[in-house]
Amino acid sequence: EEVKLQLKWVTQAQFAGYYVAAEKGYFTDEGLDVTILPGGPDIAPEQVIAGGGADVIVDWMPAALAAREKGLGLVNIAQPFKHSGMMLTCLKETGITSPDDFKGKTLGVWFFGNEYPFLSWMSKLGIPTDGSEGGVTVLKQGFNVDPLLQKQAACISTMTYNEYWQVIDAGIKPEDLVTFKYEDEGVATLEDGLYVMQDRLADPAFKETMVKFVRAAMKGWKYAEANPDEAAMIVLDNDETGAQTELHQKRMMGEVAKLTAGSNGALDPADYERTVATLLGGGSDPVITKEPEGAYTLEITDAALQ
Amino acid sequence: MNEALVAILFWGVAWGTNGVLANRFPKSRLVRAIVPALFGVTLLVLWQGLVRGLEVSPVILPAPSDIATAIGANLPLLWGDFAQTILKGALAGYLIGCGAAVLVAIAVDRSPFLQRGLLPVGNFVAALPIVGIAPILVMWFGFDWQSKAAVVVVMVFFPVLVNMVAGLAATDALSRDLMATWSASYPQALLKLRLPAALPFLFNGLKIATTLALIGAIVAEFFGSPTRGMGFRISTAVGQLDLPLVWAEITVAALAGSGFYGLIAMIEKAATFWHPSQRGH
Amino acid sequence: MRSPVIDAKNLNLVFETNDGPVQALKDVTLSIERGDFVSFIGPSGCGKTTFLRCIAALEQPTSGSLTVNGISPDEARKARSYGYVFQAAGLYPWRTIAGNVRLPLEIMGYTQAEQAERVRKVLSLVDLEGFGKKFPWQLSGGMQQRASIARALAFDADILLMDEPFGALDEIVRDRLNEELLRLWAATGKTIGFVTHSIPEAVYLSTKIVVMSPRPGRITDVIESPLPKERPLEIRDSAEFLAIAHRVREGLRAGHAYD
Amino acid sequence: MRSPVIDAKNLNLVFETNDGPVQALKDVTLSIERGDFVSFIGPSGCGKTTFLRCIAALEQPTSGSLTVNGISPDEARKARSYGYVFQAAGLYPWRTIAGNVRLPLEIMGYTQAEQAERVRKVLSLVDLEGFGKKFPWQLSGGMQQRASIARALAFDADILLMDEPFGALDEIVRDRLNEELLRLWAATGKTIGFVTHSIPEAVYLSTKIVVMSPRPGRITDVIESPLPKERPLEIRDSAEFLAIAHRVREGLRAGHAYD
Amino acid sequence: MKSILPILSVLAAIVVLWYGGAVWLNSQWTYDQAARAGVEVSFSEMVVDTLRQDRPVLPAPHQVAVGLWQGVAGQAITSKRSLVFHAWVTFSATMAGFGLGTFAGILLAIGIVHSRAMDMSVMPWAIASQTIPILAIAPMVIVVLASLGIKGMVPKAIIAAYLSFFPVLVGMVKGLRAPDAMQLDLLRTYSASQAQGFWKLRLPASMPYLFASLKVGIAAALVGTIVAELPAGATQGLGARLLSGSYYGQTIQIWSALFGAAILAALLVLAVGVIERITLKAKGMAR
Ligand SMILES: Nc1ncnc2c1ncn2[C@@H]1O[C@H](COP(=O)(O)OP(=O)(O)OP(=O)(O)O)[C@@H](O)[C@H]1O
Ligand SMILES: Nc1ncnc2c1ncn2[C@@H]1O[C@H](COP(=O)(O)OP(=O)(O)OP(=O)(O)O)[C@@H](O)[C@H]1O
Ligand SMILES: Cc1ncc(C[n+]2csc(CCO)c2C)c(N)n1
Ligand SMILES: [Mg+2]
Ligand SMILES: [Mg+2]
Repeated sequence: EEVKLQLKWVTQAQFAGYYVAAEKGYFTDEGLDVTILPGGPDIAPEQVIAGGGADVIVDWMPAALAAREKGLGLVNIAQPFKHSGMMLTCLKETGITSPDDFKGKTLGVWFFGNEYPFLSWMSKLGIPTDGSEGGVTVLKQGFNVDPLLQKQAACISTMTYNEYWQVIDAGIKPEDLVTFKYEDEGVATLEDGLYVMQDRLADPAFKETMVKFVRAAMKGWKYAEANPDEAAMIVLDNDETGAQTELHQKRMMGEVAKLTAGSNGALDPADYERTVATLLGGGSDPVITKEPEGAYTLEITDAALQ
Repeated sequence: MNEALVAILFWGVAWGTNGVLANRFPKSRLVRAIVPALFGVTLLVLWQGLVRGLEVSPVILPAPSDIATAIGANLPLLWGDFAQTILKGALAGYLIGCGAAVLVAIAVDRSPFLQRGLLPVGNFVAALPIVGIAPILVMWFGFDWQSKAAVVVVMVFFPVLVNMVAGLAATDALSRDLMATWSASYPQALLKLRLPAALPFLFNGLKIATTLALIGAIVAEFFGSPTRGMGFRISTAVGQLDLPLVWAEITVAALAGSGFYGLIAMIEKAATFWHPSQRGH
Repeated sequence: MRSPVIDAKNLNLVFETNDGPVQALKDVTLSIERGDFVSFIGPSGCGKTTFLRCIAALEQPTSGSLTVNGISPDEARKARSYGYVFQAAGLYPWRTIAGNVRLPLEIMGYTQAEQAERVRKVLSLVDLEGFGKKFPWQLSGGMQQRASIARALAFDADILLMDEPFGALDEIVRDRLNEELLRLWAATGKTIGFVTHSIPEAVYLSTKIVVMSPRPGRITDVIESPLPKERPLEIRDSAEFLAIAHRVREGLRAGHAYD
Repeated sequence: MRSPVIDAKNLNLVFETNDGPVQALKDVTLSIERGDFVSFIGPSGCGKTTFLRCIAALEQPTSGSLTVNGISPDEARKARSYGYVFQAAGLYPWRTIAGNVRLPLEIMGYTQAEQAERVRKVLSLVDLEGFGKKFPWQLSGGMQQRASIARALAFDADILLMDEPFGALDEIVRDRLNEELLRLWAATGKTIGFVTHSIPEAVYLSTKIVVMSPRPGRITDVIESPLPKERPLEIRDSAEFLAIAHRVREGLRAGHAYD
Repeated sequence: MKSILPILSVLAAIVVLWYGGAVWLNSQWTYDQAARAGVEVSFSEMVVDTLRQDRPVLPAPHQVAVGLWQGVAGQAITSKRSLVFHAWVTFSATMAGFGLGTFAGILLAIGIVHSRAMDMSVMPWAIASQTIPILAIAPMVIVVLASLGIKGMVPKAIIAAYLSFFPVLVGMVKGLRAPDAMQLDLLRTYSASQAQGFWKLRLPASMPYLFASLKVGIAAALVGTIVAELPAGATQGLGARLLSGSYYGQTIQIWSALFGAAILAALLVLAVGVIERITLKAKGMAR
């Protein structure tokens, strides 16, 4: 049975579980032939799966729910990431110590579907993002951390496992930085879940395949958590650009392990409710306008983890 | 399926009509406007028919009618993006880039040393892909329109330079001999012979540069921008699966580009009326 | 003693082409005095154009010496000594006929008023009064050629070089322009180098007729005309005239002897 | 009774230009019989080229009727009735001289062997034997013009239209080509339309001389030549010849009367 | 050969300016770092530091040269870290796209020159097509094609073709219309067929235009391929190299890939130039 998995981003330790499952033969043990498709800044996994280019995708829940409201029936079948790794990283020298200091500053934000948690947070804080008085100036942040290093922005979006370390590697010491984790601010949303098209779940055979897939993938994740260095090397072997470095991937694996640690793969409905509440609470510009229905199913993980 | 068949039928009929119109009344202004319009309508009908007929998902490719609706619903947004990307980024970059290219071309033409040295190196630099240059220029010139203008400058500079240098060299031997017998000074020969003779080439470059300017300004926004602009909107809207809005922006870009191109072509027509290619065969 | 205006000694010019060198001029020695009217006549390809181009510093001889007014052709060019009518009209397509004729005047810094006056005068001289505002491609071949003659006459060059200027004109206009040219020459004392294929024209106009022959291009005869400076058209029926014409024709025929 | 090959009735042609219409041909009525040799002579800009172009279906008359061999010029063109020598040589720069002459033969589907044979023959006819392998820009103006004549003679067109073909040639070559042309004409019975500015040439060659005058372009005189078909060069000194030449000259002069 | 000295001088000037720019642009970081560490740097220390940063704003020429050298010679050319490997991937897609684009461009140009209906209707839309920011829709094109089962090199080649057909089309239309009125009239008097007119007049007359636009076209095809490589899952090719360098702010890697791409482009254009010279010489059009 062939399964195509579309990642949300390029090959890196963020997706170690899937690469480990492939490398260690967990997929083949289940009788699956899995192709892992790396993503990139211009790849919308939702679009790929809508076009039939993938059977299952890795996506962030805000983006998946927004797509669902647009009529694309995405359903969460598993949630390997328990925690959110997103944060805002600021230079201490800008004088920012708490979210109250954001006003009048320039903040770097990822768009392309990654902006939803930020917008929710700002509306919760009551800070306008449209450039009006007493608000923040939002920059569409590019691929890297340069805006911070070059002081074009006071804060930029970073992941605990990736961009933050690039700032550190660039030579800025942790004590020169101030970070705001979305989780600590109470606006965390679920990241890196597995999503499939709702209509295909009606097919028992497909369901069965997904059960096998999730079971093998979670086995991969747990192995990666336990053997972070080996997992990082597997990721490195699968990076076709040849651009990733060992140091960075090993460290990333260590951080990612912290985020996957609390999850056996099953989505915790409480986490889901919190995410939905955050997204709905988005003041004047909510990310989603109404409570989604049927946006997740526990059937797959229930079957996979029994 | 039905819609697709109707669309294909329409295509056949329109093609025939165009053939008849173009050959019967080749000189009529009306026909000159109708024929391309009919062709465009055909493309749209075909698109609409195929998308609807084959039930293509709107997150993959929206139908023209959806795009039209999106345009109608987002006029102020589209205008703001247009002003940011085209009026500020593309236009400023176009003017600076083309102006600089013409001046450098004259310097290059004046000095054979520069011509031999700068042109090959220039060709090499021109071959640097924009996707590589854009992030660097965004890094240098900041997030706002200035960096977009810088990308446009880099993109339009060499096509215009190369064309202008070719144009300055394009005078025929007889024309140059005439200037020599009058012992015209360099500025005189430049003003009265080489510049006019270079105009057809220059306009070639200027026309190519119009489309490049648009692409450059839009693409540069992918690599960092304030929260407005056509490139910003396109990439954000793709992320939000708002494909009709994406295509609305693309429509605006295509309209602006064609208009820009048409404007330059009109100026060309007025300025190089004497050239055989403008006098028609 | 008058010093020669144009003085060529053992001039050679070889074009390098992809299938071997072509000797366009071989051992050309000729001296032209101030105020001379020299015609060049010879089969096509014998180097007439090439020689005129050497005089005007548009071509560099391979060997030999050439001076104009005692200085090099290039210095003479810089001193704006030449008016040149090329074998093809060579009008600038972006300028009207009047604009084309005005061009050398603009370059040489004549005043606006004088420019207008001179343009008017020379256009009427070549019978193109109403055509000043037309563009070159709207004129017939002969009219274009006349415009280019007007352009060379518009300013006061010492030396007028004309490469088959009247080739595309009918006999009547040609006769008229021949007379005009003689009048102009008498009035200004210009030195004129003139390429033509018409034997009567050469004899009628010139004080000196240079007969050339091809492969390689060289001078086979130089005839000093005994005709008076004052020349009515009827002179063409005189015995003297016919004698010179005969000599030219014989020289030409000899040049064709190779076949 | 012979039917006319070319029959023009009340032909008018008006060019629309940016500063108003130009009447290039006005009420031109002319009929040319099979085997005629017709010369057109007239001041530059009188419409000679334009009329030839109408005959060859290269220009569309504004009004009037024109038939060639009883059919429309365009049909005659499709039947490959024309050999045309243009006022400028118009050689294709990417073909050698031989390649240029071969072009019409290729198009009309002659065999390789016949192509080679004909190219050789016509090149020698115009005195360009050694030059087959050169490219046009390596030849002088006159040589290019001869190559273009060779090109028109290479195939067997019914009607030969020649626009100042010998304008850039010297008298000797011109005389020779005149004789050759008469011989060719006698041998093939072609109908020839010939534009020239030379009165002797027109009289020497033609069975019919058409004198035109400009602004607007119209026919002012049509002279049927009483000269015999057999014409040695010496005929040019005969009284008959001189009488015709005189009449042509008067016609031309009248055309210039406006100034 | 005469060109060597001028090119070298221009290069030297660029390198000097470049070093100056590197010092100027990178100094901010050096001073910032010193300030954070609470130390003073002298001017000479600053200059030295700016030329050997890990993430310079503008890498110094020698850093790029080293990066290029390691990318080309530092690995087996089959290695994923070898620039030669990535350049080869890009090159093959470029050639496929260039072939496709040139073919389409010439075909359309022939149609436009010979059919009035096509002339009137196609040209305006061909122009409009180029104002669509292909980079913006390339990801969607890839997705659409992938959903049709078209993958690998073909989508890249299609995007490359899309960018390269236009210059070829414009140049060929101009070239096929380059013959002057007299040259065309001549063929009319022979009553030559359209095909004969094409082969014997229009095509040879268009050669210089064709080659000029082929040079633009092949460079455009390369840009198209690189653009297409960005969203193609960022795996192989110079475009992927560029982008992955971008994610991690590795300026030296970006610049090496950039120069790799430019060198590839220069070689491609050079190759077209050589073919041009050979062809024109055979046609007697090179003087
Ligand atoms: N640029 C050139 N390259 C090679 N050969 C040339 C060039 N220009 C002229 N020639 C050759 O030099 C010779 C003399 O040419 P030139 O143009 O001076 O002849 P001409 O006497 O003016 O002839 P015509 O009366 O036909 O104009 C010819 O054989 C010609 O082929
Ligand atoms: N394409 C054109 N557009 C406008 N006017 C034209 C055009 N072609 C010719 N004419 C005009 O038509 C008239 C006749 O031109 P034509 O070329 O037939 O003269 P011609 O008798 O051949 O003169 P020549 O002896 O100088 O070659 C001229 O007044 C000319 O200005
Ligand atoms: C254009 C752009 N979008 C997002 C990111 C940030 N990013 C890096 S990894 C990751 C997690 C994906 O699951 C995200 C959001 C970026 N750097 N550039
Ligand atoms: Mg000559
Ligand atoms: Mg004419």
